[in-house]
Amino acid sequence: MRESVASAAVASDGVVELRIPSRAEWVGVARLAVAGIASRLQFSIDDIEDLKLAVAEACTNCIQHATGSDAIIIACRILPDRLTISVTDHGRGTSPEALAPKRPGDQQVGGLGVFLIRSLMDEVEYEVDPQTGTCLRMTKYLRS
Amino acid sequence: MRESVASAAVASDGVVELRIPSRAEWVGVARLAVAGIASRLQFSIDDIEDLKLAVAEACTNCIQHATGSDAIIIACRILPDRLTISVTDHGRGTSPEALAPKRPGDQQVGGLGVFLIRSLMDEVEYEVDPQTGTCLRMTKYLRS
Amino acid sequence: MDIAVNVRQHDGQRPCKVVDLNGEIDVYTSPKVKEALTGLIDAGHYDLVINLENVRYIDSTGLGVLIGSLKRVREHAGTVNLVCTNPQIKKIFDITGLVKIFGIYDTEAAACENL
Amino acid sequence: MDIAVNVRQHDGQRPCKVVDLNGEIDVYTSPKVKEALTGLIDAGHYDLVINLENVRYIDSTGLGVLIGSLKRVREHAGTVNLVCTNPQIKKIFDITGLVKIFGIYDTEAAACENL
Ligand SMILES: Nc1ncnc2c1ncn2[C@@H]1O[C@H](COP(=O)(O)OP(=O)(O)O)[C@@H](O)[C@H]1O
Ligand SMILES: Nc1ncnc2c1ncn2[C@@H]1O[C@H](COP(=O)(O)OP(=O)(O)O)[C@@H](O)[C@H]1O
Repeated sequence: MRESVASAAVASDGVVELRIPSRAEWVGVARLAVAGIASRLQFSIDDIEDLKLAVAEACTNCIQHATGSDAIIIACRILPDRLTISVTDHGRGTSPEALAPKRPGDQQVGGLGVFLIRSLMDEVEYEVDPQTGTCLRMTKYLRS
Repeated sequence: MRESVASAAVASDGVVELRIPSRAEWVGVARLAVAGIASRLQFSIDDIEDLKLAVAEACTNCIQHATGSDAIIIACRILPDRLTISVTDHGRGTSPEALAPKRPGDQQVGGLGVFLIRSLMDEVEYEVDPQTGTCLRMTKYLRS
Repeated sequence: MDIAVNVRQHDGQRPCKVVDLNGEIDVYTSPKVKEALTGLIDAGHYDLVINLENVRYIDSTGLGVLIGSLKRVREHAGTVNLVCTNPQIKKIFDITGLVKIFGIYDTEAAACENL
Repeated sequence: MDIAVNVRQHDGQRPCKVVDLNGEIDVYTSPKVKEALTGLIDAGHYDLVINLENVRYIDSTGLGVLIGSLKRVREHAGTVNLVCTNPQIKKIFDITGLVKIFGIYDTEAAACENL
């Protein structure tokens, strides 16, 4: 029933972009939109859940840590074999160490967001500028 | 269970914006996003269905009639008592008569889209520029 | 956001084809519905019952496909009846005045009997 | 995209409060969950069973609330057991290593008995 539109979308350079206020109540809308996009692309139900969680964690970090940013831009680039999602804010950035891959500490209340993003996505890349904000680019490949 | 966030969102001048390629396969994502936004704002299930259909009809018209436009921009402005959604393309515009309020003809295959939009929304306004495209602004009030 | 189409033979007083639609009918999925209905009509089936009970959403492109099919079967003295219970979808047939041109029934049995 | 919280008393071998969560736990809804759990702990209830069977989604803020509650009840020799059958949510407890610090059970009965 689900038909792949990935190849068609490439021809028109498919980018779906969502811009939400940097507020907790809109993260659910981002999750819904990403779930819709991913299901169009024939991702499995498990992969769709991974994508939803990774995007939500990225948005949550923008809301909680990107001081001074009032909006979050979520851009989904559709390629035949993968979906690349960038999550960008224009707030105060953090140090590269905060975003580096590491295992979460035992019984620590925070520090799970970046770890989950890195665990759930195939490729994860942060671009941080203390002045202009943080851009997280993450990719998940379609399993065939 | 659903809590209104309208008043909070106004403070931050709540605008949620979605940009999709002008292609049939992405209209479903626009519907999902609009449904998510409307449910956050305590619209009834009936009103949410109306909003989904109005936005989908607007997107369908961009895809079918806005020659030369490759994207559709859907901007949702959240106010305490209403949701205003604009749907904008950058294609060839039509004549104002095509968009004027009128009853659909009997057994006519087309011509239902604008009629449905006008029936389902409380306020509907078209701004047409043959060069720069069409902007449809439509509003639904929260019933209290 | 997709549609599934399934066609069954109904052998009643007046035999007909029953078309089950399951999902959402919009600008993306309506070509698939149109293809199925056109196929049936081209094969000489002019009495159709379209079951919309599992359709959660329909827009003007979906309505256009139904209207187009009705016009074609009427050229052959056939008819299209619909099965529809979803209030939101009924409302759309109401608003557009299509209640006056389609026979719309609450059950498949009624839709088949009243062809 | 919302959460409903319901608290029940369970009178077993070891009495406890059972907290039913229904919906999605994210950055928007987790304050409501935290408030409910904090309220119980403040009122002296240190043995908690949190039923996640009707939770369709949980993110790191939700996990943080659960971890925070566990730490607080442990200060009073209490514990938090979880009921969870959803594979996607189990996977998140796995990935994060939280399976090692929470008792996670397939049924509410098992979660209550093993406090
Ligand atoms: N968009 C962002 N802007 C600024 N800082 C960020 C951003 N995303 C992550 N960080 C930093 O990375 C750290 C780790 O994030 P995370 O793993 O999600 O844990 P937590 O949010 O619980 O601290 C945060 O504490 C924050 O300092
Ligand atoms: N975004 C748009 N760009 C250009 N023309 C439009 C647009 N929206 C509507 N129109 C015009 O308005 C007419 C009426 O639209 P509608 O009521 O949806 O019926 P239909 O799409 O079936 O023709 C269309 O035929 C088209 O000429």
